[in-house]
Amino acid sequence: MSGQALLETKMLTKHFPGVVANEGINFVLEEGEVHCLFGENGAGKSTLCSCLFGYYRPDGGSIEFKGEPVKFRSPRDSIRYGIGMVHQHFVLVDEFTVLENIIVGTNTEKWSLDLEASENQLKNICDEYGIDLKFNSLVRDLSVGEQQWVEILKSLYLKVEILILDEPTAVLTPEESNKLFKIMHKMGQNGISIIFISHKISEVMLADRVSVMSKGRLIDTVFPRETTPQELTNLMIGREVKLRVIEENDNEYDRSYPILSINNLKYKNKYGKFALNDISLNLYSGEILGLAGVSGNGQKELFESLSGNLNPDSGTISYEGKEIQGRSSRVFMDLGIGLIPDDRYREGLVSDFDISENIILGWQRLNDYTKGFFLNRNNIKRLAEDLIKKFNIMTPSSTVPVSHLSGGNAQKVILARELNHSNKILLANQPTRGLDLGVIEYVYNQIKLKRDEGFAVLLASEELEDLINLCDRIAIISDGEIKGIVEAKSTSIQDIGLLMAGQSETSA
Amino acid sequence: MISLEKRLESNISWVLFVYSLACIVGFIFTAFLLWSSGTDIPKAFFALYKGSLSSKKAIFSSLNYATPLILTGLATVVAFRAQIWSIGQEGQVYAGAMSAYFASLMFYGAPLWIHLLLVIAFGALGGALLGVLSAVLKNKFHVNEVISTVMINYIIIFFLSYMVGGGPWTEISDVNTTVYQQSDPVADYSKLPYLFGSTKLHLGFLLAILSAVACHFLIYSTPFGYEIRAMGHNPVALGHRGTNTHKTLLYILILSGAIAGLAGVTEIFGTSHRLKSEALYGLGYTGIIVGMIGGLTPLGTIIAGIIFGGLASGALYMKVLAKVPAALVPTIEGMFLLFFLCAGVAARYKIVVTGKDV
Amino acid sequence: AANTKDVNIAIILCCGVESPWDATMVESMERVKQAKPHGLNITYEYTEPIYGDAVMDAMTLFAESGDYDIIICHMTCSDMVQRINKDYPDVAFVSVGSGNSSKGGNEYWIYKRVHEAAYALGVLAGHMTESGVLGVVGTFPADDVNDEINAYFAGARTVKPDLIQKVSFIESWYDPGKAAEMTSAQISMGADMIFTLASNFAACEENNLLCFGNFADESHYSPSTHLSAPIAIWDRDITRIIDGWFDYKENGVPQNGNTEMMWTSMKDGGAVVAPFHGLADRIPANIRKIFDNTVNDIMSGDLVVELDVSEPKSD
Amino acid sequence: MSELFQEAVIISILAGTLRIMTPILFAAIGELVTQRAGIWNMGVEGTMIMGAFVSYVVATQSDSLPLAILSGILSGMVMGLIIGFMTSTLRVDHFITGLGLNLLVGGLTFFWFRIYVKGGHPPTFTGLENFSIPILASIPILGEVFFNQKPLTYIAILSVPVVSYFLYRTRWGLEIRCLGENPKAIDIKGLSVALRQYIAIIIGSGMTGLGGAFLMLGFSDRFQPDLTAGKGWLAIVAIIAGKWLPKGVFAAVLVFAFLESVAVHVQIIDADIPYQIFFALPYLASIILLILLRRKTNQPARLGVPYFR
Ligand SMILES: Nc1ncnc2c1ncn2[C@@H]1O[C@H](COP(=O)(O)OP(=O)(O)OP(=O)(O)O)[C@@H](O)[C@H]1O
Ligand SMILES: Nc1ncnc2c1ncn2[C@@H]1O[C@H](COP(=O)(O)OP(=O)(O)OP(=O)(O)O)[C@@H](O)[C@H]1O
Ligand SMILES: [Mg+2]
Ligand SMILES: [Mg+2]
Repeated sequence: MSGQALLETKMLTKHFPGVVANEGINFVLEEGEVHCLFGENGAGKSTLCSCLFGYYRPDGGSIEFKGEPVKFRSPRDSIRYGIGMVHQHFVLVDEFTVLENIIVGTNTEKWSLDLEASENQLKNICDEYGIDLKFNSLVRDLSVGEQQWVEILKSLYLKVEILILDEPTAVLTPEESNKLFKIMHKMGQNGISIIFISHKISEVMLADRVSVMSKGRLIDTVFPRETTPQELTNLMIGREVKLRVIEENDNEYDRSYPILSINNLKYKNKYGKFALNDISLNLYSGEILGLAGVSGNGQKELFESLSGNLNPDSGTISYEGKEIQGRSSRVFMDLGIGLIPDDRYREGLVSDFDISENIILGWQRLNDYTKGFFLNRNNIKRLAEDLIKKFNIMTPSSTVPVSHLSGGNAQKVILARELNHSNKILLANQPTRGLDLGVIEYVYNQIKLKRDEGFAVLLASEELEDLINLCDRIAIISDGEIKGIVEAKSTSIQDIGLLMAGQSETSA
Repeated sequence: MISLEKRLESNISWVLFVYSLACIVGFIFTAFLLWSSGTDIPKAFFALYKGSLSSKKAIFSSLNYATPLILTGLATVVAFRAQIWSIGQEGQVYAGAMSAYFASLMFYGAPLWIHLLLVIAFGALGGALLGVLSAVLKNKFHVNEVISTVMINYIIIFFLSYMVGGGPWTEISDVNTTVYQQSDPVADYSKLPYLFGSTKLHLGFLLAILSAVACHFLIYSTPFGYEIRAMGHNPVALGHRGTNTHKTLLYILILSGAIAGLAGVTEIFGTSHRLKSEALYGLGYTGIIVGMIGGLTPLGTIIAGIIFGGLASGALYMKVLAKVPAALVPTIEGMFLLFFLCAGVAARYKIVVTGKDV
Repeated sequence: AANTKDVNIAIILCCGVESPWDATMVESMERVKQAKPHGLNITYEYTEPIYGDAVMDAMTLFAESGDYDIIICHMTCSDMVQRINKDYPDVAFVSVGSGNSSKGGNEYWIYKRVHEAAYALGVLAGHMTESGVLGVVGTFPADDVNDEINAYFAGARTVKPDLIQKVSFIESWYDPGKAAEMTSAQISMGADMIFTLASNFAACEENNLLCFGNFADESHYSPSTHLSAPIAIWDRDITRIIDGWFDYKENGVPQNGNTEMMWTSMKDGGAVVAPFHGLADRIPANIRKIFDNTVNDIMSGDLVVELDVSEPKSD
Repeated sequence: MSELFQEAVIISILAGTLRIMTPILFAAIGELVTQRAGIWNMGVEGTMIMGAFVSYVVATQSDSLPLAILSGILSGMVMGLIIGFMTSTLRVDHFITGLGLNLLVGGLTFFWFRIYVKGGHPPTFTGLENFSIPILASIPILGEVFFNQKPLTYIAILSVPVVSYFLYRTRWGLEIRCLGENPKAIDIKGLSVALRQYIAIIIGSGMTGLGGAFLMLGFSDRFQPDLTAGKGWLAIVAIIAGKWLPKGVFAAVLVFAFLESVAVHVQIIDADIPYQIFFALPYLASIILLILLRRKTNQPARLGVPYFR
């Protein structure tokens, strides 16, 4: 780390319709450093990176490369300056092979494709960093972790000097994350400077320097060793937040009779892989059952079977003793089972509908909401408005399209709907993914509240620490199998990590 | 490179501006076409006016032409609102006409109003059946609805050709009349009664307006309408939260088909009074354009339909009085659609020219 | 001296002046104009193709303008005529062709049959075919299409009783693509002469066979293959209408249009056979002689070609 | 029925199959390239008609078939430009753009045709000649069927391997396929999505225009409004039935063409079946084909989805 400014922004500003994403940002990346961007959702981290990468064009301010003012009209320019970026959401082609994904759009001279040459070049890179990938397997067959490697290789293949990683660890197992940081270290040695974004405080502390962003502004750049996690977080949120979301809990509940019992559930996905491999679980009223594991290991299929959106090949799901597997989602909902899907915009919301319409999604034919043939606008509006109050959703009115809501507020809309219409069971798949601590805290408290009201809650998350704090029991899922069920009171991240890791070679 | 930026707030006057601009450009192009065909442009436009709204009679005639277009337009609205790209309206019009004709023979002798109701009901039924067909093809066999509906269109047209060209409904031929691709005339009392003492405008027009109003309320203020719109925006979420989207799709296509079928009824029993494909040809395809220009809203469709009806009525005058070559109308319609689509973009987005990529 | 000096005629065309049907009508009209029946100055105009219900609007438009004395419309328009003709008693309304009927009065009905000419050509074909297989590419199986196809085969059968007939309909008044495919299909099944009602000679040329056109002399499309064709002549039919109208105008005799189908026989000049042009020498003299005799017999009335309008089928 | 199995008839059916196949194949393979770039172009029918009409006018004016063919291709490309502008630049819904264009072109060509022939007989031209490949053509049956066709037929068949090489073995092909699956992957490389979509649709529409030109020059001697009679739609069906793979599309087109050719011949054999049934046959068959081929397709993930940054 030479202290030499490599890439620098001066008063950089970027607006989106109705949003100020970046405001007067002065950001400095020094040669050879690993620089972390830290900040709540929508603080503008990704936007800043996209500007540095030339994907977005700043509305104001300037960017300097090695002291020279530069204009990035498109990623082409930044790539020419040796800047590469791994985006928050993968930009891969499922139907392409790893190799095709990496080389597409890289050669702009020749007409023909020289696959061999590219492949050899890649082999060298992989050997150097100890990444191993089958170049001819289709990306859709790769695990999420492996896909992340492909993303990184895309940049390395272009011989980058600066690598921007937007929330690279969000989808990685603990040990994959460790591996990634090792690799980042190695890159540093090879003279590659790195910007990475993370919401995980532990990772933030690993950076050489941290820039804290909030609501579109860069508040401060600090050295981790000169500060503490707590300070950093307060700095970001602008108020006290408990990092430990919930203090030790001592929840007692009756385990004699499961409200939902899952037996030997099996499901083969369309690529012939067992997404659910003989899963058995019992869920009791008044408990929070955690489901620990890296996403993509069967959680989605499990939650879909439990909400009537997927018909398992074999096995049973019994609700209070009667089998309901393979019934329609209608049936499950009418039994009082609520669902918070992991992909909130695709499965949980109709973005173009306003809040009140989303509040009745799935219940539009309920008597309370209809008057004869027609929808009962007044009732719906009234309900929407007091749910907006109850869940303090930040919005001017109940008629704002959900697409205009922030991630966190959108998530609150789902929470409000599901908790309002279900009364027995809540299924929550990655409910806090991509949300900042403020919102996370809120969501967890709501879930805990319902648990205390006697709900049975199934909560899947990648945040082991949160699970331990929140849950009564934790089931570890990996590769479509339940690797073990532990009492939250008497376990540790390490134990769970081991149970996952025990399978991680196959699961990652 | 040109990119688009969404406008958060829609500015009414701007929207009006771009759409009227689209109209003006449309008329300029029309004038150019007329000029290219060597017709006297003022004369042509006057003929258009004369034939479309110069007189009570002209207006009735325009509304008469508008009637089936409003109906097929509505059929389009219902389906497209749910992002179901059914272009089977054409075939459904034929099917509606045929089953209505069947009913008019079957229930011959029933009391007038019952007879008419049955004829109309069967018309809707016929269209609906084709709707069911494409719905089943999509739900059960994943056959893309665009393709299935287009193919069914061709098939049904050949079917009618058989029924009235050699088949059982072929007109009886003797010294007083001869076979030619049409049925016997429909019984007088099967004809849709005329309105307002006109000899053109018939009950079908009321039917169309009523259907439009009904569709309006259906789409915006009923649970089914909610499902239609949700289907259009995000079928996955709709399905995940307790709505059987297969059923929804089926009902939508049934409704759409039924409305299109009505267009067949109004044409045969309101206007041509014989079953013949000549009278039905193109109504479905034009309806798609009408629905689109109507902004996929029922009330907008009424307006678009009436405009197109005026065009059709005026076009005849243009042909006769100004010697404008045939087929000008579809050309104009197609042009206006494209310009309106562009206007729609201009209304919803800011167009920003950014640096160039390669 | 008559005080009715002018007659204005409007012709509403179905398919455009380039189509044989409309073209022959317009040609006849021009001839009648030159002939000046009753010393009338005939002025006429024809429209762009108009079909469906628009035809009624067109008729009304002409009628209410008051400038037209005779309004002729093609295809199925008698329904519409019967809705408006009462309102314009001074005008003569004429429907032409199939799918029509007539209630008389100021409504007339012209029908056209060229089956006699077709019969004569059938005889010619019967003599000239070597394979004994004759093909006909038809449009729609309509009454006035069936009649000529059946007559054509009947003529041929007088020569070759065991003749094999091939018929296909292209389900359109005019679709060159389909017509071409149909023609080559028939040729593949042995047909060595094609009578095409769809005026497409591409396939004939490809296999250099002799073909017959229909309704108008289309030899200019394909001088090398178009041997002849039955041709429609409308002069008589048009004059008949003019007479009726003139009698009403001049002598106040109420118009009395035909309620029954009326068609002008070949004998009375309703149809002729197209000249062979450059291909005349392809026909052996003896066959030519037989053919001419057939035509003469028809013209003299010695030979009566009987009418068969049932839908022809292939065997 | 036995009649159908005479040598001459079989030859005629097969030869007819290749003839009928040619224009649909051009359109289908062209449209395949377009769709691989993510554009659900419904304007195939219209593009074909335009190609046919323009080549007709040029053929009758210049008496030069090569010129006519070329102009057919060009007119197709112009249509491609328009569709590209609407779908790629303005991001208008792909279906509607196509449908609107079909309507417009259907009317426009008819309109121009009326102007062009006003009064007189429609001018004619002498169509494409068959070209019999020397030795091969003399092989019994096969020679007649395969080696005595119009040159464009050979080119159409050739276009299958050529296009599939282009799509799978060249950098442009790779990038175009990428657009259909995930255009952002191109965008973040700083490469223009629009440019590549334009290229794809111009190639595609060019081939479709060529198909239209063949329909005109290969089958008849005069233009006729709406002479494509649904062939453009069949091309689209063929792509779906062929699962977006060049070989599959080729196979599907062959099946339709064969059915149509059979339909044409069956009508002429001694059978008391309403002839309309035979006309409906290919359309019926295409639906049945799609039913049989249900499930797994390689439909590009972002087909028909306008790309916004
Ligand atoms: N394409 C866009 N159009 C409109 N608004 C956008 C767009 N992209 C981002 N925004 C808004 O700009 C703000 C900054 O977004 P950005 O993605 O940079 O936040 P972030 O810090 O990356 O949040 P997260 O931690 O959730 O990724 C947010 O309000 C977001 O809603
Ligand atoms: N894509 C978008 N289009 C238009 N406006 C947007 C968009 N995304 C966000 N906004 C606006 O920007 C505001 C800030 O969004 P942002 O995602 O930054 O909220 P946030 O600070 O991340 O809150 P949360 O932590 O709950 O996500 C939103 O309230 C919304 O009104
Ligand atoms: Mg956010
Ligand atoms: Mg981000």
